[in-house]
Amino acid sequence: SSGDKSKNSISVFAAASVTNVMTEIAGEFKNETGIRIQLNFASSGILARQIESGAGFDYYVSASKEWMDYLDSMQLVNRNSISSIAGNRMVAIVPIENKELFIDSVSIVNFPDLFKGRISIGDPAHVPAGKYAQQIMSSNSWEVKLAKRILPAKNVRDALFMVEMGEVEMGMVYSSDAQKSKKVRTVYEFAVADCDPILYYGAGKIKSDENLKAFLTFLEGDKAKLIWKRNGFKIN
Amino acid sequence: MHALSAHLKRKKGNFSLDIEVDFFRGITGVFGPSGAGKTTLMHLLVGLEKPDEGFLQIDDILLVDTVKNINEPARNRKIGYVFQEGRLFPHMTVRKNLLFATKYVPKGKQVIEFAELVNLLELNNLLEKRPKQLSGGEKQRVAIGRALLSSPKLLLMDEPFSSLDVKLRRQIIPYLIKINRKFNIPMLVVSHDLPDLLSLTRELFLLKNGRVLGHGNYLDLIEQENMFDVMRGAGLMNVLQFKVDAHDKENGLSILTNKDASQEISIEREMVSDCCQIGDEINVSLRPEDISLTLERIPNISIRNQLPGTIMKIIEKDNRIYCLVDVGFKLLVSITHASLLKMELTKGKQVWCLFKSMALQTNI
Amino acid sequence: MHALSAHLKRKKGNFSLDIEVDFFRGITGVFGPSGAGKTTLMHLLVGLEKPDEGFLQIDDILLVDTVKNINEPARNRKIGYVFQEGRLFPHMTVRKNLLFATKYVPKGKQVIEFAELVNLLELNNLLEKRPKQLSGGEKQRVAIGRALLSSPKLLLMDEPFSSLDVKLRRQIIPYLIKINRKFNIPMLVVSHDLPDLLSLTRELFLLKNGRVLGHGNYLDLIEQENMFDVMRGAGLMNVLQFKVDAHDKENGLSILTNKDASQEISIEREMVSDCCQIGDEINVSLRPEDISLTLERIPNISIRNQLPGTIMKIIEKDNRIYCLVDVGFKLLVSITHASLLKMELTKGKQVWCLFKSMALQTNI
Amino acid sequence: MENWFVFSETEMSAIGLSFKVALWCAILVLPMAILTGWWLARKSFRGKSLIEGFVNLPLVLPPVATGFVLLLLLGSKGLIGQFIYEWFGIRIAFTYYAAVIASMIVSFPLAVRAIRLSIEMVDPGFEEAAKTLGASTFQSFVRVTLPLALPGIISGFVLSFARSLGEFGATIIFAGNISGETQTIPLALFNQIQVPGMESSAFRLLLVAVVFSFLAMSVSEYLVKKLYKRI
Amino acid sequence: MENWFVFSETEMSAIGLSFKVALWCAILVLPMAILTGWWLARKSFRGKSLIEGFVNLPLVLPPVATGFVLLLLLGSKGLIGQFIYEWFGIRIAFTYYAAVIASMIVSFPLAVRAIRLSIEMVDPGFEEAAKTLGASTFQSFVRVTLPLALPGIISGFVLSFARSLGEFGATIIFAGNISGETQTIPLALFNQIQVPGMESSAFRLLLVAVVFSFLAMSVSEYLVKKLYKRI
Ligand SMILES: Nc1ncnc2c1ncn2[C@@H]1O[C@H](COP(=O)(O)OP(=O)(O)OP(=O)(O)O)[C@@H](O)[C@H]1O
Ligand SMILES: Nc1ncnc2c1ncn2[C@@H]1O[C@H](COP(=O)(O)OP(=O)(O)OP(=O)(O)O)[C@@H](O)[C@H]1O
Ligand code: MOO
Ligand SMILES: [Mg+2]
Ligand SMILES: [Mg+2]
Repeated sequence: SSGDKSKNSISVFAAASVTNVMTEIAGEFKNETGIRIQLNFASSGILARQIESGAGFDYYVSASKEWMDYLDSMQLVNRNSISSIAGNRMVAIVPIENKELFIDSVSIVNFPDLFKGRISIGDPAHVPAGKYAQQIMSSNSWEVKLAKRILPAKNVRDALFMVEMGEVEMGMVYSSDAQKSKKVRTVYEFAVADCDPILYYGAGKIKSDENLKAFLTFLEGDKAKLIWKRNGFKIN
Repeated sequence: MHALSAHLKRKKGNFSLDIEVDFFRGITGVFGPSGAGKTTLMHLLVGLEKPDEGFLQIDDILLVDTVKNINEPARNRKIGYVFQEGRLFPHMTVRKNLLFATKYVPKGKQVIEFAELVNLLELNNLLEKRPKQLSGGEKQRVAIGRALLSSPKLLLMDEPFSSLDVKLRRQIIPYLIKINRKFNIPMLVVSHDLPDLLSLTRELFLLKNGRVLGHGNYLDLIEQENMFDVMRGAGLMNVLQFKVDAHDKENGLSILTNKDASQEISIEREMVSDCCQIGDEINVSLRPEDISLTLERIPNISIRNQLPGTIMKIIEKDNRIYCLVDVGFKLLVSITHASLLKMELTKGKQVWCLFKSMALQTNI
Repeated sequence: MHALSAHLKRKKGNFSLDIEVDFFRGITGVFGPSGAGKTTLMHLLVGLEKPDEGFLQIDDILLVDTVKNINEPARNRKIGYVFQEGRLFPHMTVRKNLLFATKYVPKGKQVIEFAELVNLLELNNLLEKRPKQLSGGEKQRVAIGRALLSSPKLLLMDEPFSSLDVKLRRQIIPYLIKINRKFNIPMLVVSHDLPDLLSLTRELFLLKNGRVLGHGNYLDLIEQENMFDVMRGAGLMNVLQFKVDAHDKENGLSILTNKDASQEISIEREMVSDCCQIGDEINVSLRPEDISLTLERIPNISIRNQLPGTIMKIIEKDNRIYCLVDVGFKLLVSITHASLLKMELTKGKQVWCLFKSMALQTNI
Repeated sequence: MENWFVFSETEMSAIGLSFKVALWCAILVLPMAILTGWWLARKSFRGKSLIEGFVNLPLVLPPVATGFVLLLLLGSKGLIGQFIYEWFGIRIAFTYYAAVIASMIVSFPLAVRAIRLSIEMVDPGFEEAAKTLGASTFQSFVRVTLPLALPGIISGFVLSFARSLGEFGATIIFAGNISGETQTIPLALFNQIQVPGMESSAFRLLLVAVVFSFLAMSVSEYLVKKLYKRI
Repeated sequence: MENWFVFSETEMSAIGLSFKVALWCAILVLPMAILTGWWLARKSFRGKSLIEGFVNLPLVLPPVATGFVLLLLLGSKGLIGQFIYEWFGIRIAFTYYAAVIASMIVSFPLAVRAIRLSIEMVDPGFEEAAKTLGASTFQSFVRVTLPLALPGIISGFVLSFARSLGEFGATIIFAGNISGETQTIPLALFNQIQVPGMESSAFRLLLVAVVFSFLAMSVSEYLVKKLYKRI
């Protein structure tokens, strides 16, 4: 659609959780190259299905490997361009009102007993952050104790919101999100090894062009990396 | 006792109503040309419109007073109202329409019996029908019945007979008179049909352009020029009160005597059939056109009623002459100008009033 | 030529209609008791209901035929219809209601002029009002006007006069007669008021229980026992055709002569004022109760019309006697049984028929 | 998913829940909508369009926003919810009741509008007639206006039911997406759409929603027809 | 975001877009809804409740599902969309038009229901009268029934407008969330909610939606009143 309508713009489909980063990148990119970026934010799955249905895009940012593989299997993205562009960490958060709880690498073992009530995570069925949260639970054998206390949210943002609202006593979200919120307090950052690597993947469309190449170059540049970092993401 | 007294003002567009009334307990006929404000008056009385100014008092209870800011809602006024347009509930059968109000009548206060009413209004075969399935006249009868079954303290009817054939009219009118007498329910009946009204009552309330033109006994009203004019077009009528004296079965006649006069007047019996027994008081109406004047008694004529009297007043309207003749009671007679000249009629002259017993209409 | 011929069958609930008719180009009065099927017949003719069986032909054009599966929609039938309940469009002013149909009348085919109609129906002050702001009688006049302005080939009216006062009735009836004559529009007029109908026409169509009871000239119909019964309750009437012979201005009388008889009959002039000039043909109605019988001519009486004749038939109904007297034309006279006996009236006897010129009603 | 017509347990529970939530929603919304509809139809007062706007808010707001507002009001730390929690120890959010409430709020303006419209179109002359026969405002409303406005009432009921069947945004926020408790058909559908390869399951659920819709319409159509014929 | 009342460019464009989409949606839905409403109100035919069910489908389906169905039908690889693309070279999905279409589909059943209801409540006697005066079915509908059903028509318009303002699910799927082109208020709201700390911006957008809603209600209330008084 938009990609081929106006020559000097590219269309980026990006997972909703990177809204801020991509918006800032788009601004910088325009300043630098004069090329406008049309952003389309939704969940990674919805974006994948839109692409599958013929949506015109130039670059796709997914929060999960599965959806990237899904598109790749249908040859809708350029396999060579697939790369992980940023990482994240999972953290445990509590409402800001909760000033008592502190967790260290020792007490974390009894994590389920450290709080009462429910814990909000992304829905493990389809939200990547939820899947990571579940992996962390199972690798620490908290599953049984927490099974009935999980409140699955339709995305990470909602999981965070539940903690902000005090509807739950605990939440497991991305550190990038937790850092932005003034209503929650991060009480623990989970070990990298507790779950699959938390990575955002990007890929270009099959037929590359000048504009897309410029964008790929910009993404690898320092300016882009700084933006990711500023927003709480990890760059390797 | 006044059944109703009111002074009501109301403006609607370029029409304005300003009426002062006192109604007594009987039946009052409300009469006036199209657009006179008859329906508007009914709405004010029943509580569907609010007067801009004025008061309304029924049975000495103040229902409306714009100064004191009193305005009793319609449902508390206990006024039965037959709408000009019927307004039957379309989702209910005739039976349910009729019985609608009975829920709001306290036990034992129901004055009119359902079965009796259904019989009288010939609604037996219609009870399970819905208003949409009724003919115009059938609807009108149901509307009358519905209002009667609400056991009202006062009954207002707006053109209740307009779609009824003469047979049904003749049947319902005596019934209304009976109800008025038996239960002492005052009634206001709007009609553009003066003969119909007069067969119900002699008490008339004349409206024109939103103002009271006159109010009182019909015979008193027609003596006044301006009211005479209004009523003339609608059909003038003599209404007389008689007592049933005897039945002459062989000839099919009833012998009636007037209270005031000592004259014997024969009246056709057929009309009076069940309703009148010897000693009953009945109302009889007679059109001025149906009375002839002669200077002497005439034998060998099919006109059986011949009453001597004196001309009290001669009213000349266009080419028509009305003579008010005192034959013991007052009779209005209409004759042509030619007859007036030929017979040299003047005020004070002795004449005979001739009318066929056939021309007499009884209304109980 | 038949204006309309039809055979229609229709069942609604426990009511069934089965009617065969031929209407000529004049005005036909449709008469019958409440619930007889008059409105149903109108709906079938106008196309708002479909017959279960039958056909309908107007001006030799087949509009409905259930066998041939023809059913012309209402809008193509060009039949003007005045509904019993008015059905004015509530969202339009009176003017727009009146002019609604004019869009569908081809240019130059508009037979009735707007201004003339508005004048006649006294609608001048109402043109910008909406139906809700009209009184009952006002609504009815607008409905009549709306149907007339659709320039129909046939006009049906269902109780068009029920809320009109006598003055307006007297004004509209001659107008309808004029329209019928001038534009040759046949009309069917439903009414429960026989005198009203008879002042419009002598051609009657009698309905009862969904069946045709009779159809034809009024005087022919009343000679048949069963129809006599139906009409009697509604008010029998003599309707006579006269020619205006001269005006006696001094006495305020018009001298009329009957076509058939050579009798001179004087008739009051007031009623005829503008509408009748010397040489005009007019209809005059006269109630049987208003005619007296004598055995000889009577001098010195206010009854100016005295016609000699022969009793042709004596009809006895309950205690009332009806004599059909040939005075050059047929006159129906009602007398009491007592008079019959006293005057020894029999078929063939010579009598005088007396009636006041006052009792004559003219309808153009 | 071998057999296309065997529903998984999750699916069955979503279907049952959806039906229950929708029915309760419609039943509970109806009386309130009738009252509000009548009020808006028959009374005229200052600030009426303010009330109107307020009633219609859930229609204009994206359901997700409505869900957030509900959470802010009725959550256990919410403006009202905190008191409910303190005094009765009841948590509303993320329960079956929350699903019903979310549906109700979202359906309410639709039901009100249908009912109000039909009440407005009933000739007030009939109510007047009832009053002259001694009925109170309430009685004449119940005995005369309400039956005459029946098509609108049924419409209001069906609209609430249908809207509730399709409700997603407000429910997922306020009631959560808890299988067996608050996961109605739309929520289950959403989950399946988010996962590659679950298309057939999603289609089956869609089909159930469609069948529900057709059934609801048929029944209401039939009722309206039957009741209308009598008028 | 220093000044609470200064809208960012993205916000302004979302507001303008929302208004434009909602207006077009209401304008385009109206004639179709009138036709369908009249058809359902006045005709009775076999399979009527099937049609009814079909018309109401977008009400029962979660909007996200509706969005997918639209994508499957009108996407450039969709059942119908592929032909449109092949023959006319037009892509519908992910454009401004897609946003309008998504809104239309979702509002359609609401508008139809309001209009149908009000047409049903107009006494067919008036249409009959018009026909005896020579008007065709269409003319009597336009000159008599339609003006008498006006409250329902206005209601239908306002409902479409309002529903469109709140439309999220179908739009984000079928039209995408493209700033300046398809990003209406609800979608912009979604973006802001995705990022913690953007609440104030979200609230301002919500407020705009609310004001829109109140305005729409006031105007329609006023229109109905003014037009109704004349009846
Ligand atoms: N809402 C209104 N606005 C303006 N004028 C009105 C309104 N309602 C009634 N009128 C006028 O008031 C006058 C009186 O109306 P009303 O209905 O009381 O007459 P009526 O005496 O009952 O006549 P009818 O015998 O024809 O029924 C009429 O001329 C009518 O046009
Ligand atoms: N839909 C219907 N279902 C059943 N019966 C009906 C239906 N419509 C009319 N009827 C009956 O058919 C009969 C004839 O009705 P119609 O309206 O034709 O009478 P009418 O002669 O016009 O009477 P009126 O002078 O009282 O208006 C009535 O007895 C009425 O109850
Ligand atoms: O970025 Mo996601 O797919 O909304 O968790
Ligand atoms: Mg009136
Ligand atoms: Mg009739």
